[in-house]
Amino acid sequence: MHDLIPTPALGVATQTIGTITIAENAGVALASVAARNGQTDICADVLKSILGAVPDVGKAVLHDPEAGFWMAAGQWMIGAPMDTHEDLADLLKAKLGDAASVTEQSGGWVVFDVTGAAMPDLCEILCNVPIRKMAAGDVQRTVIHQLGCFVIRRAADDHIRILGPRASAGSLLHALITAATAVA
Amino acid sequence: MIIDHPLLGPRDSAEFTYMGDARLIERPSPDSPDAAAAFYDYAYLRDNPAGWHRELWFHEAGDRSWLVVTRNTVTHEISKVEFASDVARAKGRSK
Amino acid sequence: MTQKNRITGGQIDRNTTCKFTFDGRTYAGHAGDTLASALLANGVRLMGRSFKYHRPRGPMTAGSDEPNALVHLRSGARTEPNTRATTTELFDGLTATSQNRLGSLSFDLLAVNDRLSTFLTAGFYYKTFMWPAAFWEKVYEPIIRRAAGLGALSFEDDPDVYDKGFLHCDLLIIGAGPAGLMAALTAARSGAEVILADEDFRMGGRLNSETYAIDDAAGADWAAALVSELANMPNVRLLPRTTVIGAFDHGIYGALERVSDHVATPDAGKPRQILWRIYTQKTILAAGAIERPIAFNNNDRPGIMTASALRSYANRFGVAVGQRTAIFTNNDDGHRTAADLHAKGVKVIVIDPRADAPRARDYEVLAGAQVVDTMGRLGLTFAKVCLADGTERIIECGALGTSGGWNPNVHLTCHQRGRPSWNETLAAFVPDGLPAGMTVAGAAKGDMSTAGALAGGAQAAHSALDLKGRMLAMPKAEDAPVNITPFWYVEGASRAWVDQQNDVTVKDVKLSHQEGFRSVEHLKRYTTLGMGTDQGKTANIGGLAIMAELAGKTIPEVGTTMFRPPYTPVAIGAFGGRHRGQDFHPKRLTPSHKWAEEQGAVFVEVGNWMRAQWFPREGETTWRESVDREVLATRNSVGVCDVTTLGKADVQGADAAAFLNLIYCNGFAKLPVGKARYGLMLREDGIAMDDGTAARMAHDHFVVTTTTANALSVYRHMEFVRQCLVPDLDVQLISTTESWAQYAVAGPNARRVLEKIVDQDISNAAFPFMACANITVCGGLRARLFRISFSGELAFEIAVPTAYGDALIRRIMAAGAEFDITPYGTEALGVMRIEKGHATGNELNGTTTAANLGMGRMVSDKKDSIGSVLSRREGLNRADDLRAVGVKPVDPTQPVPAGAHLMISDGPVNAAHDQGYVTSACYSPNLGHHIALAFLKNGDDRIGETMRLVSPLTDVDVQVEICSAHFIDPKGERLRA
Amino acid sequence: MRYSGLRVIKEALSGHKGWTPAWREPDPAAHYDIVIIGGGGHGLATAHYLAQEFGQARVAVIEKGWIGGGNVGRNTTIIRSNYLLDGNEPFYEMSLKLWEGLEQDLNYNAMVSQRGILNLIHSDGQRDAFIRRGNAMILNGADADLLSTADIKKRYPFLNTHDARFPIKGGLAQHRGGTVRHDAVAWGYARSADKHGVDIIQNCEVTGFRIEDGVCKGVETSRGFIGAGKVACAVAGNSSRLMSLANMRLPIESHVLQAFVSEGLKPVLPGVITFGAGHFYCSQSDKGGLVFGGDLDGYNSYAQRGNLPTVEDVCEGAVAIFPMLGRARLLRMWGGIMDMSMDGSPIIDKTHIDGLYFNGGWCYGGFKATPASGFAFAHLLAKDAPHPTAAAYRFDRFEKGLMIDEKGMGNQPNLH
Repeated sequence: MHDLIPTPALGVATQTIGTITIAENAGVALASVAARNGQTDICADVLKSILGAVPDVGKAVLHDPEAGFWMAAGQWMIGAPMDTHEDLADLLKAKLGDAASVTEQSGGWVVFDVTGAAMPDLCEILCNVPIRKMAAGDVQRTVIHQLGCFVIRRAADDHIRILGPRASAGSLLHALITAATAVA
Repeated sequence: MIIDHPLLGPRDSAEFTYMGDARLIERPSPDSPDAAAAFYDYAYLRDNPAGWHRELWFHEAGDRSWLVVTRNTVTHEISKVEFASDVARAKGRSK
Repeated sequence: MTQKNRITGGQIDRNTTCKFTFDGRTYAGHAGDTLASALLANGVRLMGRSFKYHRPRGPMTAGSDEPNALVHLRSGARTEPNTRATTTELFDGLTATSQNRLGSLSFDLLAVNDRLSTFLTAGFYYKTFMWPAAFWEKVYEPIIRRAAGLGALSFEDDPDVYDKGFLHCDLLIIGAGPAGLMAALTAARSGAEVILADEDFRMGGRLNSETYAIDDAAGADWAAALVSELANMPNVRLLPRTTVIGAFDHGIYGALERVSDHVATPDAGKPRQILWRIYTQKTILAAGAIERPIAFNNNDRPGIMTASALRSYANRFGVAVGQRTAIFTNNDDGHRTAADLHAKGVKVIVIDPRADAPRARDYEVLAGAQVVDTMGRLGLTFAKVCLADGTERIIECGALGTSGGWNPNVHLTCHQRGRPSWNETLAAFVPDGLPAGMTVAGAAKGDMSTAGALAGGAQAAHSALDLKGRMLAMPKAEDAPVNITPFWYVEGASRAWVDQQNDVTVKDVKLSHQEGFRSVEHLKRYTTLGMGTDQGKTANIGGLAIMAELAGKTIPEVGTTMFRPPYTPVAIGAFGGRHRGQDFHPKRLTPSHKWAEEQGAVFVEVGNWMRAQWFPREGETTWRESVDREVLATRNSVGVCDVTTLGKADVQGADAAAFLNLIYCNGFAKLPVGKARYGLMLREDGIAMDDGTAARMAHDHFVVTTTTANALSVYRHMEFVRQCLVPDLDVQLISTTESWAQYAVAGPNARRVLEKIVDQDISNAAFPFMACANITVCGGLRARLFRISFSGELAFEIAVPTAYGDALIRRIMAAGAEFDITPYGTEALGVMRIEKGHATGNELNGTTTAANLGMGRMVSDKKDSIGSVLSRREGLNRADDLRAVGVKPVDPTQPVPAGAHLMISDGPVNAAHDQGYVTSACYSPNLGHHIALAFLKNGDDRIGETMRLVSPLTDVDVQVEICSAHFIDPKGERLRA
Repeated sequence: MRYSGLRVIKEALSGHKGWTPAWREPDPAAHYDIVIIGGGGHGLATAHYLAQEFGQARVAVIEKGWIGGGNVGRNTTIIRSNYLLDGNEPFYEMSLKLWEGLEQDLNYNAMVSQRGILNLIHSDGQRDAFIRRGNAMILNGADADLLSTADIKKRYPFLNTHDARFPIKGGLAQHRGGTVRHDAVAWGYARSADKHGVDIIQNCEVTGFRIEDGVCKGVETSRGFIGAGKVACAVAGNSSRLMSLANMRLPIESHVLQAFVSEGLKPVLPGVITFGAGHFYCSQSDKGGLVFGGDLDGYNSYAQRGNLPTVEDVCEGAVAIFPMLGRARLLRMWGGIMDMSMDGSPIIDKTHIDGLYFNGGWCYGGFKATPASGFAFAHLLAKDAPHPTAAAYRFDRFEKGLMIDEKGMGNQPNLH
């Protein structure tokens, strides 16, 4: 077992601004799955066995412990708790074999959980998603302060999860806090 | 502008990157005897119509798909949106 | 100072008094006032000076169409020039000052321009100021520039912040007058998502300025009740103080919400304004109509305004602009103003050019009469009237209301180049050629009566949302028909203002016609008609009408009024939003950033990345000292550099190799697993696009790297090829740039350092030059290792999942301590690659071919690859083509700066004899002198030639020797060691 | 009639009765030696130089709308010759020299104002490239000056030199650059051409070319056939539309470029400033409006209007580099149709059809080129040989691989 200690993108404490809470979530392992030519069905079966269902276009399957969402035609992002699934990509590749191309994504993203009554107001000045129309499990890739992000509407009505590029975690958090302050 | 993505529905064109004439799908064969002339035409000459125009947009901030959008260059009205890969296959670009 | 013109009534809150200052004097007004209404209440009519002649001016309107009453609002860094007093919501502590004056407002030295006006006619400046030529910039123009302009910026940074947001709805309603409110109610009750936006701080539109009733309530009260009903509906979003500024493609509207402009300063962290992008299915434009003035001599004095403005000030704000007031109108609506004012105890007289003007019982109506001139230096005192019988009469008045009829507010209908059409009955342009999804209702459409507006609004919502079922019952309201006889200007008038802000008079329009500037576009551009901050909302039509008369054409034949976004001027800060200062673009930090900060690294912007440029050490005084040390330490022992910023992509699938074979001009089909290869990508036009390495981790898996700068565009290009050119190849792409932390470990001791970290055998035999593999480090952490070298030394690039990047750099430093491992930044990286003759962005500048770079033979003719065909064009393969070469100074103390041009050593120095240029240069601490890479005509055959390197821009002129671009280890023995 | 200060005074004192139309409104004749299609800056300049420099009198300019209604009436009025490549720099420098004598040449004050242009530098690579460019300018006889950040701070104290995301690291200045009153350029050339006998025919739209066995004999128009010895097309923005009437496809796409003007303000900016780390450039007109712009919207368009994302992108650049501009108000936005060519450089050349000549592909550099474009096109029409400074602007350069690509963006027009 190796002895290197991972560091979170920011490692900042949860912040509360008005009714809004912004928490960095460093506990998510991620891997993308892209079906090889003509292998979509096999991928679907495997994903179904893992998640209970295959994430549909623009949707997530909020399954436990693994969850996943649609990225593109024949492509999905799978997530799971880091402490139990750090080798998520290998696990998936083992199940999928030559049916899919699997790529580890854990390092690529910073994850923020944003909750609170004013969450929709915050979204309205952050990104072009129809947040008030979105239901639990809806996912939209969008742009926040010029950063390509995924916005996932979680189970609770006032909860979104934002996946953004890890290298810009600081800028993204800054944008979230500024927006929260403006709508608080 | 709003581009009605075949899978994702209406999305702001700001999420896309534009490339131009969808004829760029029809890359000539490098083996044909007139390849030089064909590639010159392919790379440089454009119909550039004032009216309906089939053009390539890349959903950079979306699903990373290339789309063929049929758009009126005078009114900006959009009448059709297709996956470029489907168009390419229809043009016989399967391997 | 008492509010001497304050009268009873109106929708101001008399219990809340707001103190404010104008030009240093303190006044009192009430909540619900505008700056203009409060000043008028205090008897202040003079509020500004005109653009060109510096004529004394007061408000002409009570709204956003105001051309005259422009002031500096607030002070210091928060100064807002050109702010309309007529729309500025009064707040306690407001400060305003007058603008565009030299001296005081009442004694403006530049008013001399008015005396000279006969010389300063339209376009006079095109005809003079030409001699002597040099005088233009030095003498004439500075004077003109100082006199021109209106308000002034503070020359301090804007201290406020702005937000930009997105709203989505089924129906956007623009304007909360009778039509808009009725449309909103209809839509809201149907359950649709509705946004109702109005530029005013009080919704209700004209209803707030009128006296007539709706059902049994006063119009204003009816509106207030309806607004509060809408406010309580969950599917309705009311946006007061919000101006819809533009109608853009496909139902996207821009709207500016003034969140904090009605308070002294915004709360901490709160925006001053928000720019909303509203995405809507359908839109109803209910923006009302704008009353237009009549042109007569000296029709611009303070106290002269549109009749409807007088009505607004009296009915809504409780202000009588003048105790004695004259109304000059060509239509019945003007008489309504007279009646309202009379009812409020103002002494009124009506001048109506129509012989059959309606009579009134309680006040005088002069039918068939016209106002021919006015008097009063800083404000109206008398009006001269020509009666029906031709005799003249002087009328004393402090206010004069003019009504030339009403123009439907078509502004937003023109934003997608719709052209309004002429309506004879209204003698006005009405909407035509609407943006898709937009319908127009109420006065904006030409339904001028209240009843018409109410019904029209409801009907518009009904059809916009395609509602079934019955329409709402309409309340009772006045339904007077429009009765107007077009009357634009008084015969013989010359100094009669058409565009008051830009000082365009009837005389100027006539001159424009006389000199052949007869189309509406020529008229506008030659006279500047309608080019002011009000975009000619009250002026354009008058200019058109006069031109039509002169040209013997109809108004539509001369042209139509065209408007462009924004509807009213918008603070540039609002469009900029938060993208200011450090937040202009997001920052991208490398995995070793925190560690590098601890080392005191100096960082540099590389695109959005922040990269360590060098790592200064105690006692080093110049950057060169640090960089030289980093280079020498790396070449002599070992150095480490964060190269995470290089673009990375996973290319997987059964056809991955075939795909790369198409992408790169050199071959990849036969690259064995476990090997990496340098690859050069061409654009389809045969020019080099990018370079990097592709490492084959498995038969169906490559890791591709790109330059930092081109990561995005190369990925896009690869997706284009994959989806558009070879849609059925089995290949999948995904960017992994940020997923892996990657470090270059370079130098003779690089292997010794990594052997302490990598779990596998990396001896030269087991892991030779250009090897690659999935490995583990530190006892089992998954990692990737590449034996590639940018520095020219024995080097590896090692990658781990980003979360371990910080730990790995610390571990590498610890492992390297015994070899005095040295972190190096982008500068040392640059020096070493120049010493080695590697190309980067300065060489791959979008105009260079593989041949220019000395890689011509890499372009395989045995296979198809992007760009190969067009790379063979004659122009890209000339005998004297540029070739990459090395350059060193003959005198080793001399620099060989980048950007300098190469000349034949004894030849003339000019463009005709230009032989090439230096792309990259540095000081080489290994060679002890400056070196450079250059592109030189026919360079391959000129090695050893002495040339002249000149940079006249920076006063450089040195003798140099052309040499190989590989200054260090040309045979490449070090990197294979 | 000759314009002068004296004349203005004389007319003023006599009630401005004596001013005559700036140009006649003639009906088209049956035949001209040369018919120029397009009453914009380039077409009118071509007519002026044909008549004045090359002694061609039987010339007509036909315009489908009103003269000066195209890009010459909707640009950001900047003039400069800060180009890099041999194919361009001598041409634009000739243009700048012609600007410098324009008023005296035309007896019309177009307010050519050489208050300088400054390109800001934000990185070392950018500095290297600008030094190479500045040297190329000087080697071609133009002026260039490398400014330090301190110099810039002194000239423009309100630029963001304190907390810029991309710090200003210097700038390349051309002090002879500046601005011109754009409408006046069209009017001045028109008035002068008219004085030399050129017929300027407005509201006359070309509906086709009459081409008989490979030779162009004239143009069909909304006002009938007009015969011509030579037909010269100068309709930038609509080049593809027009040339398609001759069955030609061009290496050109039409794109919308938006421009913006602020409310009138007291003097802020003496010259032109270009932000090097975003899409924003700005100058201030004599009327006081800040005239600014940025990048193309990026998609093919003939609509002469753009959309919000580009407006925002430009204004973000504005407040990033000029923090005080936040409180200045944007008054008006508009769009022009740009002939975006495949290498970012123009074409002034004969076509494969005898008697049919073409001038276009100006991208958004057309305004500053107006005098040289007119002069070089007139030279080509009169002498049937390209002007030396425009010799590289050939149709066949793409086929031959002789592109003139200042930006190095290749065959993607919206990136130039």
